[in-house]
Amino acid sequence: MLINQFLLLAAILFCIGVYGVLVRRNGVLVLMSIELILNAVNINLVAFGTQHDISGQVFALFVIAVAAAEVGVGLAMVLLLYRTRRSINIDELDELKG
Amino acid sequence: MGGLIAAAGWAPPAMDWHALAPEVILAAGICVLILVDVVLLERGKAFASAISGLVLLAAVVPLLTLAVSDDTSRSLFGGAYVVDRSALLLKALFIISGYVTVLLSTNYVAEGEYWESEYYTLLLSSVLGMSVISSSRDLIGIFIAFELLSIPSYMIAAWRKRDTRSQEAGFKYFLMGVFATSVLLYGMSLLYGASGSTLLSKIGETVESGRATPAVGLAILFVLIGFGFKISAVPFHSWAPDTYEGAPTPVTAFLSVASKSAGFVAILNFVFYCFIQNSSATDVVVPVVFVLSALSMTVGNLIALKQDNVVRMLAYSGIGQAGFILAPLVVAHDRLSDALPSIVVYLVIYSAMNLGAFGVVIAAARKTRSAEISSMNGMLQWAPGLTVLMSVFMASLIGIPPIGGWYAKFSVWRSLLQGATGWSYALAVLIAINTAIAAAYYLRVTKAMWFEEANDGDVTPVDVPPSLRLALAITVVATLLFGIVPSLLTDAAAVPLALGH
Amino acid sequence: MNTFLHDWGLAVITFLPLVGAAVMMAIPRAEEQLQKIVALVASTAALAVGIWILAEFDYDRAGSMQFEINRRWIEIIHSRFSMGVDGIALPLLILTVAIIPLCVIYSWNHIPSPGNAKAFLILILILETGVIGSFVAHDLILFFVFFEIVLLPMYFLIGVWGGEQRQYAAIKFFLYTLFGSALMIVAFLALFWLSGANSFDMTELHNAARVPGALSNTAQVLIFGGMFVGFAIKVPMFPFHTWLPDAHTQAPTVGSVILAALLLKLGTYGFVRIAIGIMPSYASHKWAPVLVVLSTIGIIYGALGCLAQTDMKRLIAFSSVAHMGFTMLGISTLTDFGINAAIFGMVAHGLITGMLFFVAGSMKERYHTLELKRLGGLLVSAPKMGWILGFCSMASLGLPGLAGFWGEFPAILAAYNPAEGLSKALFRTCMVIAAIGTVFAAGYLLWMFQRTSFGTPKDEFADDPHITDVSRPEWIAWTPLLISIVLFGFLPGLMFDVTNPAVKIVAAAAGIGG
Amino acid sequence: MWFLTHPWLIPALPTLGFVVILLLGKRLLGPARAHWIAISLVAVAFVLALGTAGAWISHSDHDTPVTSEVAGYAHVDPKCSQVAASVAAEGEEAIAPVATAHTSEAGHGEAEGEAAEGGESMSQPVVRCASWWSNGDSQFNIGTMLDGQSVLMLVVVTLVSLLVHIYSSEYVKGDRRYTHFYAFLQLFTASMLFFVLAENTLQMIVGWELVGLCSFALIGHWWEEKPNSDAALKAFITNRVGDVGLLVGTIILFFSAGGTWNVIDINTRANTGRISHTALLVASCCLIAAVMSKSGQFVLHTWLPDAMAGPTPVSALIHAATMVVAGIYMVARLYPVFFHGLSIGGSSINLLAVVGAVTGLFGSLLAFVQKDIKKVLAYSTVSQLGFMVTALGVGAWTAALFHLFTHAFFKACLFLGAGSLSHAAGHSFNMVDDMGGLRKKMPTTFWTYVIATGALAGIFPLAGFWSKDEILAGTGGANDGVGTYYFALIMLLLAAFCTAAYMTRTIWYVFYNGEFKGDTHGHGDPHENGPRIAVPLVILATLGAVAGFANLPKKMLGIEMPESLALRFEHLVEPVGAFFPGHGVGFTHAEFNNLLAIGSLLVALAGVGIVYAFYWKGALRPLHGLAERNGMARLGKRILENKYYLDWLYTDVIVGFIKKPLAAATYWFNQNVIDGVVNGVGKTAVASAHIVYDQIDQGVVDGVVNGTATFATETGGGLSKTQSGRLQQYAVLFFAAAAVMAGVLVLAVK
Amino acid sequence: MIAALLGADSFTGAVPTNIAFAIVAAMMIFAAIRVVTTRNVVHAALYLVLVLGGVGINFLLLQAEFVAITQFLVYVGAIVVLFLFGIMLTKAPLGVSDDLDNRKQRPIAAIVGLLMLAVLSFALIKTWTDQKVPFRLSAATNTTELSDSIFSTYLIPFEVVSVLLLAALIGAIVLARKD
Repeated sequence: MLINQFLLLAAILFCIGVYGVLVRRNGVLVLMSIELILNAVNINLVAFGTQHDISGQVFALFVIAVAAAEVGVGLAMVLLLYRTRRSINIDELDELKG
Repeated sequence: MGGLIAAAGWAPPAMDWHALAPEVILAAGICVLILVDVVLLERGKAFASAISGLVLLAAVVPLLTLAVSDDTSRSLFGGAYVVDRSALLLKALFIISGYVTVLLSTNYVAEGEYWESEYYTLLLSSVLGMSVISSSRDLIGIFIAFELLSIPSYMIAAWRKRDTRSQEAGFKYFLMGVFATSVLLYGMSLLYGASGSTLLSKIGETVESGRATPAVGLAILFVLIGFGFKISAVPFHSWAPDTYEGAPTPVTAFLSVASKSAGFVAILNFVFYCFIQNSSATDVVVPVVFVLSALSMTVGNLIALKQDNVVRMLAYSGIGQAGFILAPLVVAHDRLSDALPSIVVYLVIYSAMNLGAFGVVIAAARKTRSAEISSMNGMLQWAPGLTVLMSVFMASLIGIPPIGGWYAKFSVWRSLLQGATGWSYALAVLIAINTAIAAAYYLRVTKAMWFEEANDGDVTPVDVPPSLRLALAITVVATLLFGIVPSLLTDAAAVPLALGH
Repeated sequence: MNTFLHDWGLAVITFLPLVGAAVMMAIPRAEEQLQKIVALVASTAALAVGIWILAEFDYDRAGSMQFEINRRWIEIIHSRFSMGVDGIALPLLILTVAIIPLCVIYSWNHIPSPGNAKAFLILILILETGVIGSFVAHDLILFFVFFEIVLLPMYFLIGVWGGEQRQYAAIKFFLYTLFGSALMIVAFLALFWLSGANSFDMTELHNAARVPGALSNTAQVLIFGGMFVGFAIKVPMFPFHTWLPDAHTQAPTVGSVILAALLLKLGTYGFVRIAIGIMPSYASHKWAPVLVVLSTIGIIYGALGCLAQTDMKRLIAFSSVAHMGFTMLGISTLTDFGINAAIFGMVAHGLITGMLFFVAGSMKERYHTLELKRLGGLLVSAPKMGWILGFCSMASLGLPGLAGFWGEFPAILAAYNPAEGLSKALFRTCMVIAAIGTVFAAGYLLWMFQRTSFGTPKDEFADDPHITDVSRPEWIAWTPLLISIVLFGFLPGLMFDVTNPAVKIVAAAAGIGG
Repeated sequence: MWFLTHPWLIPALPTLGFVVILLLGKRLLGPARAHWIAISLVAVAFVLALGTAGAWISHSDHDTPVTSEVAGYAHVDPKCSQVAASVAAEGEEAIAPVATAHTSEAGHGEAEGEAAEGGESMSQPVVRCASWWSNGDSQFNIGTMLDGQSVLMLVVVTLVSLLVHIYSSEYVKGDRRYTHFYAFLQLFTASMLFFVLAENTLQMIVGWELVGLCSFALIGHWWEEKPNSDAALKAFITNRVGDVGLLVGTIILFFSAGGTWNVIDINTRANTGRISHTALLVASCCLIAAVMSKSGQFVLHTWLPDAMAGPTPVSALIHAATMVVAGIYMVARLYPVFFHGLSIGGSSINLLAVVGAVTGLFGSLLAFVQKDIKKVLAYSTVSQLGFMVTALGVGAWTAALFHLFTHAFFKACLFLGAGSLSHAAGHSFNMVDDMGGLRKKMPTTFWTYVIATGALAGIFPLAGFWSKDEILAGTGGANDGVGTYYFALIMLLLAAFCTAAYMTRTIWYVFYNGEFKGDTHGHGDPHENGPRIAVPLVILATLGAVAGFANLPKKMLGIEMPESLALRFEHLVEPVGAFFPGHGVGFTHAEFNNLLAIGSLLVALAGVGIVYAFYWKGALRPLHGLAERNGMARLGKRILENKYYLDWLYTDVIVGFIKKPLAAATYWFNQNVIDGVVNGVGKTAVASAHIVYDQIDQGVVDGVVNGTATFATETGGGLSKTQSGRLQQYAVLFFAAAAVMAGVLVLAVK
Repeated sequence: MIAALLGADSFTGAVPTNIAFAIVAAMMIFAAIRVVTTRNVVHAALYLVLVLGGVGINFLLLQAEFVAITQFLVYVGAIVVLFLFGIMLTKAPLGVSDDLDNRKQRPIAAIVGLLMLAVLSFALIKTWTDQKVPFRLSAATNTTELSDSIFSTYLIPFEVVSVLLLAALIGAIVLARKD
């Protein structure tokens, strides 16, 4: 197995995630796209970990933890938005500009 | 238990509790805050700000003892966590910024019916993250600390829960932050992949041994972008004005100062402990930093010209200032001994003056309930003290001697000119031009305060609570002192010179 | 006490006004009388120290720095808190400490609208510190710091207490000057490294810049250029002068006086002390033709500008452009003769134009306008003031026997024979043009005098009870200036003898192989 | 000797007066008592001046003639003069002429021989000075230089000034600024004396400018009326134009003479060829510009008639003793500069002579068409100054100063007389409409006026005759002179003719011309003024009559004059020595020429006669009947008719032409072209000032600055539109920037 | 353990694992694309499960068992549930909705995504051209090593992450609760 096949897979996921965050207007879907990106990173880390020491996997674990925290915070914010606006379309957030 | 440990080959890491004392105190403080909240419930709210203030002050104590101890450079966990004097200086910066933020928040949060003790908990957490990041010399440590300082700040930006603007501010900050985190992480993963280590120094060595591959270039770029977001460097700045404007003003102050400094610290860690050692990484760092710096100062200052809201203007000004602070990195490779201190000095002075400016905005808003520049009209009549203070801070931001900002700008300039490369000269010229542009909008504020008549002739004085007074006193003293006797600061900031580079 | 003052006198004189300002800050705004007294005491104390320095100054060693202070300041950039006063700085220092108390006295009943004596006087005192500091600083960074301190108080003085266009004028003043300082500090830094002096001390830089090979010719010219822009804006030289008429016109009277008498001198002082005093002769020689051409243009241009004015104050303001042109003409010759003349010119211009602004301000207060069209017959309404105005106009146009002449004529004289290596043809052409400039000077000043003072008052002011003659604070503030104008007119040696030894050193620095 | 070393007291006294009067002011002095201080101080100064003159005479008439060149510097303080210092050190060597092209005509040795042969005694100017200030390595002194020239002026200035002071105490009595007037009169006198005594050129500049200032203050004395202040401004500014020349000229001299201001130094060095000819030429041309403005020479003279706006005593002072003669004095002072710079010797044309001659003629033509008596006198002054300048230009140094001397008296007399007339006749100076028939009413004024007119016209034996004749002789057109300036001679003769004519015309209008036409504003008939006005008139008229005897020729109409009377003026005033052009460089004195003297006298008489015939013809008409009755009278009538014929010829053809087209054209030229040019220059200056200010300053220079600011703000505004507030656009920016930067980087790093 | 299932013991040729990878990768890419393109929110969540599971399988392929298990537990078990809660609580349209995308953004997003992909792939291919993934031949897991590392070298991050989670928890509660 080439390491590159994992890396490229990760890159593809990363870019799909980027596409996702750019087109999705629903807050939850944006968060999902972010998960794609973060998972791409994790694939990278673990793949590199096979070549080097264990710290790649450690890193991946930390990323998973942080990702969980971020999703939690993100969803909390989405809920907060929903409470006042009854909508979670992020392109409706345009009160602040200029 | 011991056997198990032995069998697993695990040895307890040598702990230097003295070195970790500031963080331990902060963490303990967080626990105390939570406990107080849980035990005392509503009655605890009253103590929250006092406790967090005390915790932060307490955390300064070990900083001082560490500073005077013989062992000025303590390395823990195999070099993953280093407490040296530059780290101490930065920790002090963060903790004191945190303290000033607490002072700024006290009345604001108490009078605004916010979730108080949780607010301070998050604030302290963020400060803890900053404190950790200034010592971390390891990808994972930096990443986690970075997240710790970011995530609570996303939330306190949205702390004015029912205000749609605050929500918007928080959410924008959060999402852009997460994007940045993802890019940062991707870059870190490549860095790890290319070097096989998460320790910055090892990465530096390994990258040096081989030639810079495209992946390494990409990694460096992505790391810089990740932190560039935090320091609101153009083109990764777009969150900053919106968030600053929408977030509760003390939080904005905190973001624009502490959080931004943390971003810089992360960049400094990378650049100085990792990239700087080899010239091929420098080849990547210099153009990227140049572009970020040039764009930031120009775009930030130009847009600031058009702003009518002080906070938003300060946001753009912060973007511009970020450009200034970044600039010495283009000469970091050759002129380490000038570039690093000049950035640190700038950060410290910038923090003092910017916090002070926000302090005045908060104080004035107590009367005007607004942050529009026009709301400050005729402030000389109704708040002469605040007017003078604000003028001092604005003058400092412009860079007029002998108020702190001049020395900051001067030291940056000095290192740029000393670097004597095309990049550095170009930036020096840009800084000169931008200083003049920047002066125009800072002057608008002073103009409103000094030259205009008070709106509706209302000259009732503004009531400034003691905590706010203390915050303003600290910042103005620091701003003036660092300008008049910069050696106070330079002596501390110059220490990295001794680190053997 | 004496020893203390010998060691610290310059620091004391520099920071005394600041102490006064600090005291005033602590006094409530309502205690207006007390504020004024404190301001007066502080500035007079500075004057007293100034007089002490004048008395203790060793005139036999006027060429070297005296009352030196040299303490640690910003170690990391090799900048020290170093001060000293020599024959060049002494007259300007005394001018400064003398003008400010007079301004305070003048302000006694003249706090311009919108009032607030406290802030007004505090700003003036801060200004004084800045100006004094710039004149005595012997370290480039220290100089720069003081040079910049001046900026903000002046900005506020113009912006708060100024005329209708005050905001525009204030900001213009500020931005122009800031831009200049930016280039100036770049030049300082470049000089610092390229010369390898490893110090910002003026003497050391002077020596280091002269080590053969230390500074390439290009570097010299560029560094001088940076300083040039910085100082030329402050002077102001054509074409960097446009901030000046606005600032002057809009500034309150005292502001204009300080601006004309003191602030502009920072620029010319900088040229003498730093640009020419430190830089090697190659740079000075390369730039001298530029200086001479621009200053000559400034002389004519300023005069033409004056003729086109309809506002008295603006006219006086433009005349500063012309007068500073003469000063710069003297400096550009790079001869001891010319530079002496320039320093004399600085002081004389300070006294005379300061006085003109005082009178203009007092007139404005009485007439509420300075439109030349509406004025007239000042000699009828307020004869004493009218004659003072006439006297000052005469002094300003360079009448021999009054101080203005000794700044102007020797400068023209010096231009006939510039330092070795400079184009005689160019300088002589400029000399003739500058001499023609004196005609214009007579033209616009007398024209102004005629329009304001001769004839009979216009109907609207014919029986205006507000138009009173010189009041007591005005007398107190003006008399010393008037006396000095005559005194220096008759005894120019009083100043030339002091400046000469120091100027010789500067001129030697600018000379070929100096 | 005390007088010679302490002449500084003379200007010091009026200066003191100025300060005292100004300090005491109207309140302490009372409204009309300033004149006591002023008059007594000037009187003392006059006495001192007389003392000085006496001392100088005895100093010059020392028993043993000093012939050594070195001796000329004996009384020059070496402190003041570099030349004197080196003479003291090196002797003759220091002042030996450098043989250069322009002195080739008369060689060095020849000059020596001649000087020794002639046994002429050297002048010994007394120079004293004190160090004033120094700058760089240049020393600036202030001091006094006493020689014949300055002694002469001391006397003239103090005398005229004294008389004017006395006269004014009556004339300006009750003026609202009486005190003021006297203060400035004092300063005026002091400045002129300071100028006259100047030991160096810098001091001369100072005095020169101060004189200008005082004239400004005095011309504009009644500044309530705009024409007066306009005139004051015009005077000052026109003078300033000339001052440019003065400044530049003295500066050139300072440097080319080796860094000295001292007059003796400059003169000696110019005279001995140590200053290059070019430098001298340029310097003298510059200085001529100064003379033109100060001494009202053609083209820059226009301020002078306007200056009549001042009180009449001031006009007298300006025109007779101070101010305008400063230019003449300056040229005379620095004569070697002009002599060598313009190559006056042996030449037939030069700038100075041309300027003078043109002015002489044009000025006198202009005087014809004036109605205002003071303007007539003003143009007359212009014309007479032209005589003096011409004299200097043709090398007749002594003649110029002599004319200055005599002119001072009769011109002062005329002005004061005009003032006296106007004082009595309702304060008008319009002689055509507001005067007439005053001969009987004001006899003293009449007689003094007539005498002064005669002197001015050059009628034998009044003062003007002698001095004018000397000038005419000096042109060398009719006999041996320094050069041969035919054109100057012709122009001056014409001018002399006109002078006589217009002065006579004045007399007609003022004193004859039927009955008094003016209005005394209720002061009754015009009557003679009091003694304070009359006495000065008489004194001046007397002097105007006799002053000419000061320089009687050696030989006239075959009569030898006694040595003690002949050429006293020349002997006492003209310097001899290395600091003055001598025979060696072709400087000679024209001898008295009988033919020329008679010729010029005839010219003057012709002028008088023609005008007489022209104006008085109306008075002749009543005699018609007489002529019918009396054969003699009939003969006379026929002669008169013949005269009439001539009259017609002169009136319609010559005078008519002169009076109408030519003079009018000249006046038109004067008012429109020259004044037009002057005004035009002013207007152009103002117009260009507006262009410079409005367009360039406010437009371009300011525009660039403001434009940049606007541009920056607008750019900021444009950029801030990118901050749309839309999160996803931010995200696009974020990732796109990242991608693009990454792309560039990856491609660059390879 | 799972590596053993895949025959890692006798693993010399990469063919089986490669096949597995190919299948999983294809599925992941498809699922990922669906996550960002589907018009049904719930479907998106379910596709996300597929991607996350695929990532877990990839971890297994890379012999990182502990990480893989954590991946399954945390992501599939917790985070996806969180997402579903989020969908429910925000009353997102459960059926097909055209309102999920910002259509105007699509072209630029596609361009950015593809550009990014091109750059990344270029860099990756240039750098790790044909490096192979080394395989441990023993069946022993590296979990011990992992824990050792976490509790020694990465002790501070570990502690910090706990504070982070605590802070996130507190903050999320405050923000999300009604008041």
